[in-house]
Amino acid sequence: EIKIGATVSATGPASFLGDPEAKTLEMLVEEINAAGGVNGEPLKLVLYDDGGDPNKARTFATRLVEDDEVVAIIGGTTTGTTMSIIPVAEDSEVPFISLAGAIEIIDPVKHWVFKTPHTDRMACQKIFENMKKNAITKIGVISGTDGFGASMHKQCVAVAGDYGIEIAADETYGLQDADMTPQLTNIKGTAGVQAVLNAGFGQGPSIVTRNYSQLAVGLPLYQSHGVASDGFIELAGAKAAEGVRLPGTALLVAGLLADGDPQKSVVMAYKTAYEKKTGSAVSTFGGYAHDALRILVDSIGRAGSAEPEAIRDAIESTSGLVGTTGVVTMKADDHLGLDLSAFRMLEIKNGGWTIIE
Amino acid sequence: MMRLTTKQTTLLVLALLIAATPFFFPSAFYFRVGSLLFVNGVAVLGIVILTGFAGQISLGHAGFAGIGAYASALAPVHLGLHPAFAALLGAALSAAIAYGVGRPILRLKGYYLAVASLGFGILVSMVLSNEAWLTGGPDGIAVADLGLRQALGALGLKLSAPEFWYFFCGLCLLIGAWLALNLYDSPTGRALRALHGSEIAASTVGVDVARLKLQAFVISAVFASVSGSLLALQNKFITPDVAGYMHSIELVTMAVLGGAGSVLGAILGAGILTLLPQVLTVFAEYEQVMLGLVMMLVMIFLREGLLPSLLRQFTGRGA
Amino acid sequence: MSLLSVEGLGIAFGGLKAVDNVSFSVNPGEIVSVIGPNGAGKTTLFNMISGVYMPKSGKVKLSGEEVTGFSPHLLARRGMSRTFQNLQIFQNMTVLENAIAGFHLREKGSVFADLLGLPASRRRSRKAQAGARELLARVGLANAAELEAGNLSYGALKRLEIARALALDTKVLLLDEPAAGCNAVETEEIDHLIAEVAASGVAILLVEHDMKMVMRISNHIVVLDHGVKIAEGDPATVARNPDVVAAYLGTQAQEASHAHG
Amino acid sequence: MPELMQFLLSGLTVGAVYALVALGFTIIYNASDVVNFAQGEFVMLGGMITVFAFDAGLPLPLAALIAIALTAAIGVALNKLAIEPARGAPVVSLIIITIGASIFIRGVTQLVFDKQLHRFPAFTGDEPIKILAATILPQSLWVIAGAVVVFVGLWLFFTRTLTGKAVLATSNNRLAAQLVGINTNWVMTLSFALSAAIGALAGVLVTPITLTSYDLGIALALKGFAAAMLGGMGNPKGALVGGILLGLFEALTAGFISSQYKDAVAFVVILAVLFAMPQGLFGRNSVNRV
Amino acid sequence: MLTVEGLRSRYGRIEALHGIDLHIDSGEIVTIVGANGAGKTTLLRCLSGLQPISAGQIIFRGEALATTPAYKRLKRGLAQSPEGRQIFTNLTVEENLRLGAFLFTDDRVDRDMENAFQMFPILKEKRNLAAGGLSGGQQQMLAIARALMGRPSCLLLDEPSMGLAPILVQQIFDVVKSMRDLKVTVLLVEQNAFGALSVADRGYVMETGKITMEGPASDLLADPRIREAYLGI
Ligand SMILES: Nc1ncnc2c1ncn2[C@@H]1O[C@H](COP(=O)(O)OP(=O)(O)OP(=O)(O)O)[C@@H](O)[C@H]1O
Ligand SMILES: Nc1ncnc2c1ncn2[C@@H]1O[C@H](COP(=O)(O)OP(=O)(O)OP(=O)(O)O)[C@@H](O)[C@H]1O
Ligand SMILES: CC(C)C[C@H](N)C(=O)O
Ligand SMILES: [Mg+2]
Ligand SMILES: [Mg+2]
Repeated sequence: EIKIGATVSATGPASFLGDPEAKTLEMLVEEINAAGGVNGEPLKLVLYDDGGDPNKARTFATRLVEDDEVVAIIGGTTTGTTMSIIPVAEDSEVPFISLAGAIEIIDPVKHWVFKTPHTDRMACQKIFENMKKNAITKIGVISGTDGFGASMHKQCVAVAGDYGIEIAADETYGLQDADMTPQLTNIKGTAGVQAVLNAGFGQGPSIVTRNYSQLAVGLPLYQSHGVASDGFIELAGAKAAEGVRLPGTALLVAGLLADGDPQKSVVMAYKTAYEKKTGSAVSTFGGYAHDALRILVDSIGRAGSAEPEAIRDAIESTSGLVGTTGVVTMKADDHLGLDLSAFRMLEIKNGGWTIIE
Repeated sequence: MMRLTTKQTTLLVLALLIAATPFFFPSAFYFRVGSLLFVNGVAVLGIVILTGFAGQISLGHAGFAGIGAYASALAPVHLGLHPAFAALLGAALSAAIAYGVGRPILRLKGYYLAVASLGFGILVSMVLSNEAWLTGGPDGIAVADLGLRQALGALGLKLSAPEFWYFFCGLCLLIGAWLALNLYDSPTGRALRALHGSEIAASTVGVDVARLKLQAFVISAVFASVSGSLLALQNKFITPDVAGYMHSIELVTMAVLGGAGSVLGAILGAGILTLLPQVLTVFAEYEQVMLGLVMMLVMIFLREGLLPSLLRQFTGRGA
Repeated sequence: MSLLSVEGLGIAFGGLKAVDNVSFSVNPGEIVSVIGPNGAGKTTLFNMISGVYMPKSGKVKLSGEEVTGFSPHLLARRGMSRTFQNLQIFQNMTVLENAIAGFHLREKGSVFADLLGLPASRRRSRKAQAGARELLARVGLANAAELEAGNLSYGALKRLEIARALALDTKVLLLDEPAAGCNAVETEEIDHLIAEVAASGVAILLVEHDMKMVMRISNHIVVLDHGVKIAEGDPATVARNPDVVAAYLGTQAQEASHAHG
Repeated sequence: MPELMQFLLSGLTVGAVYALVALGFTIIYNASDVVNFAQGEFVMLGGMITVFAFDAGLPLPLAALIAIALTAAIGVALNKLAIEPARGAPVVSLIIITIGASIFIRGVTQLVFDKQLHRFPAFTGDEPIKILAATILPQSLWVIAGAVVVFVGLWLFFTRTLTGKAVLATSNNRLAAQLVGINTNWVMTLSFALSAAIGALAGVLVTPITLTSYDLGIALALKGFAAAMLGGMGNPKGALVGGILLGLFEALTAGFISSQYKDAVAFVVILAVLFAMPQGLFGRNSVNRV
Repeated sequence: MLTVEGLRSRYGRIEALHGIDLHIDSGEIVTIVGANGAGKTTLLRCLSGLQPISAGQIIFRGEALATTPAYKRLKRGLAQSPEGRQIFTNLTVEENLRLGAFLFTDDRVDRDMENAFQMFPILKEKRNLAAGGLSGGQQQMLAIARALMGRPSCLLLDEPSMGLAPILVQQIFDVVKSMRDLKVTVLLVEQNAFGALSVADRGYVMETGKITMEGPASDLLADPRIREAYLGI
């Protein structure tokens, strides 16, 4: 039996990220065990819910290594929880694959730490690339004050110059705010703004989108990968969401992928299984957990051993592994293993996603 | 007198528990839980003094924990202070801020005080998460190592990190409990409890009510601050959640659950709310349901808080 | 010089002049009673003197020093203490602790000494405790010392308040209906206690509706009605004053007071 | 200044949401001095139950009615099973019970429903209404109207009806209330039912704007609590005015000063108000003679 | 009308009433005198259902009351003006009185209120003010008037004369006397034993939770033990 550990935010403010993550992990472990396990041994998943509290996450991480004696940890739904798990993983020398966005997690590279989602910096780059293509040079930014929003905001500010983009208006909102029209009014009133970028997850972006349409801002609206789920269109309302662009993963547009697309079979398989099992739509976030577990299982298989050190080395040499986010190839100086091409630029048209590249 | 006083008994029980339970720990993880319990206990002792003794409700005490925690994180980096002194600086800063904030808000009573202190706590956590250039923002910031463990190691007392923090925080809790117990039965403690009963009567016997409330507020802020520092130092990483209102409410809940007026009771309360999530994880998605249920049941059946109610059952009178 | 003097004191609530231009003074060792119908303004007068209410007009002087509107704890430091018509007991403390609280000014030291449990702090506490026990014995509550104060009957609480008020180095003592809720015999005990305290040089201001008691122990009586002083003088004079009889005493009570006057 | 108008409309929308939550607090508070920390969960339940009933195919009005009725029933259950058995407990203990209840309700909700965000369509469409170069969504008008109606209802209840007085009497002096023949348990039950129903109604009205999910209650309750304190706890007028003012502070700060610190500014204003008026804007200074 | 048999009651572990037996006939005025802490208030609390009883019986108009909740006892006709007055401080004087008649909605409520105002004119003056602002004696009047608003057939008064000016003490005892004409039974607990025994038909003496003496009021008034212990004569 191989014990792997996970601590995700299945409840609390990031629960709509953590919940599909938890369900995905449980589902996949069941699947893998049904298919004979790894190296002939069954997997045992020890799963904790840290409620989004970094302090709790750290305690559970300690529990996973000290008490449950797992060989690897998946988890850290948010950057905050991830950052507080990292010292535990590093101290006790257990490989750790994070599901959070911020680039700090893997930059600088930490020996025992990996992650699956694109970094927030990559999301900014992807968006700015698209803006550049559309000759947009001056934008307004509105971001959530939560960890994800703040971190992405910081990265976007840092790379905007690379794309010749000026951030002319900069606003924020709280995670649970009910109305963002004042902020959007200010952005709308800023001279020369050609597009608006919203960095955030949760209900905020839906409300931003609705307010955006209410105010008839009329400029292209870019959202982040933090809202990449079908639920977003439903929550924002198809009419308001029309024309919203964002960098997303293949998972979201599984049906639209070209038949030759290497990711097609993987995402379709996951999507079908998840939706059958849980009765709810797949989300990008569950996909992050999917990829993390796949990477881990693949590595344990290649390592032929369940020793943490061996697993870590194997993770670092992951190559060409097809996941929902993209095709992962890790290196000693790249513990993410994805590039911008793994992101797809999506636009909402007629209430559904389309690939615009 | 041959008989131990309540104070001595409480301290003895506490010291024995801290020293003896590690013998029953199946793994190092339990040291971690223990040390968290003690960290929470220290903050809750502050609530005991403020709420249990003086009857003033604060829903913003996590703000002071935040100040202590971030002082420990930032002072070593920006001022070059040793983390230990950074923690002391945090305590001093908390005391100073409590003094400044306490003056206006302690004129308020009951829920009005609660909401004012809540506002203060939210202010602190907002600054911590918005001023990312200094604090690292909502995703937190790394904290330097205290270094005491290594120093002890050099002296021949080798402890693992969880062990070290268990005993170190345990010691801090013991000191905190000693201070709180001293206070309880002292002139100041009596005056605090008196103004809890009737502010007017207290002032007619010469209690400077405003000043005394402020003293209690400052003392309890220092307890919270130290607790925040201990948390930051042992986690080596801290996020603004430490200052969040959920944490404030949690602290008050711990105190009331165990018995806000009783030192040992409140520590017990801290213990329950610290251990419960660990125990309840076995219920997986039922965890929240169980947690809520336990809280309600305790308060329904032990309405004055665990310890005082149990003592009343056994001895026929309160603690 | 009189210990407590009140000059032209007045206050209003809404439109109501609860106390209007009242003056009098109390000397050491003297018992001055304030009587008057319900709502005459006696308690309000006490509240102004003891710093609970800020007077709208007039002055309060303690030993010649003006202390108008000083907060109660400052007055306590100058030797004023009082009891309350509506009991103000520290319900969450024991009877003994309630009495010890009365010694606050004498036992308090630095907070740090208290936090650290320094011997000096404990010594002061012990002294206060001894004093408190003595006082409880004096008001007949020695046996109740360890009880929670909330468990006492009304009359017992009344006496506990008196004990607490006596704890300080009191120079001026304000008693608001100390005998309410006590029967004739208990009232007499309180009588003696008050007389004893006065004899030790304390200036006592007393509000009481028990005319037997008032007539028996007062040196001087001030009569209020609708916030205004309508009469004053020694007990016998006041009791004969027709205005006082009409507004306050009624005929029956007058008889009673004659019987004992 | 078209911005100002937009900020005001935004403030009014958000303020009406807070006001509705704050109004929900008043009844239980008036009956028992307890601030019911599960009030936010009532709001959440109103939204969530409507969502799921609506998704199950029921017409929206019926779904909303069911949600309000069910939530009221849950309020009654909370009183009967948790508050009443703890009769005589200190107010803080009762508050902790309501905190426990809020966690419990959240836990059950995520089990029965899910942890995702939800909404249902606005009652009368999403076509923005133009007011002086600014816009407001029709649903905001529903929320504002709802707040006003609930306010008027509560105000009449507390000033004009004997039952309303009985509620006030119960918190003021429970012992005396029993002596004059008031069934204080029944008053508590009624209060929980009404508070829960008002909370659920709030949830029904605001969900198209704020969205809902199992843990939305905490944030709303917090703001509603702050609003109620600003206005003066227990007074419906205070809840309405406090809520709207809070919303306006936030919107104006976000618009003119800093969106990052809008909550902070709102709290600073509350502190300033309480400094001048320690009982809030309309709170009564309870007279207790000594 | 009211019979109490072997009534015991305790606060936590301490028993305050050790088996009280007493009876009051219809229309009678009965007084209880006793020292501080004798248990008089506790007894009245038991009668009104505010205090649990551990043994014994309370029979009121032929029905056992032991399990009747407090709020229902007024409907049966049992009203109390409690110790410490217990008025609704945050409500106005008029609201206090109106709540005294909580059980009734007929026209008589207004008449009763007028009567109350006639009895205590000061209350009329203050009818729209918060009752908490009243002076001690005024609150006492309000408490008594509120109890009368409940149209009791049996009135329990716990030290009604406390804090009242002498002229009003007379009046209170007159009110008590007038209950006889209204066929209202009265149980009067008083420290003013002289006044109480002067208006009462019968009296009981209570000492530390027990009844130690009983008899016609005039006998008790003349009893030297009583005169010494309670009247101070
Ligand atoms: N805080 C207050 N608010 C409103 N009215 C008040 C207040 N304090 C006193 N009053 C009014 O002032 C008048 C005087 O009250 P006070 O309590 O001084 O009377 P008193 O002489 O002590 O009467 P009693 O003998 O009944 O105790 C009363 O009519 C009372 O209603
Ligand atoms: N809440 C309580 N908790 C515990 N003991 C109590 C409580 N209330 C009263 N007692 C005790 O019960 C006994 C009877 O008290 P009670 O109040 O009935 O006396 P009482 O005859 O009304 O006295 P008083 O004349 O002083 O009002 C006393 O010994 C008292 O200490
Ligand atoms: C959208 C995701 C990349 C968000 C991520 N889990 C975070 O909070 O950091
Ligand atoms: Mg008075
Ligand atoms: Mg009594």
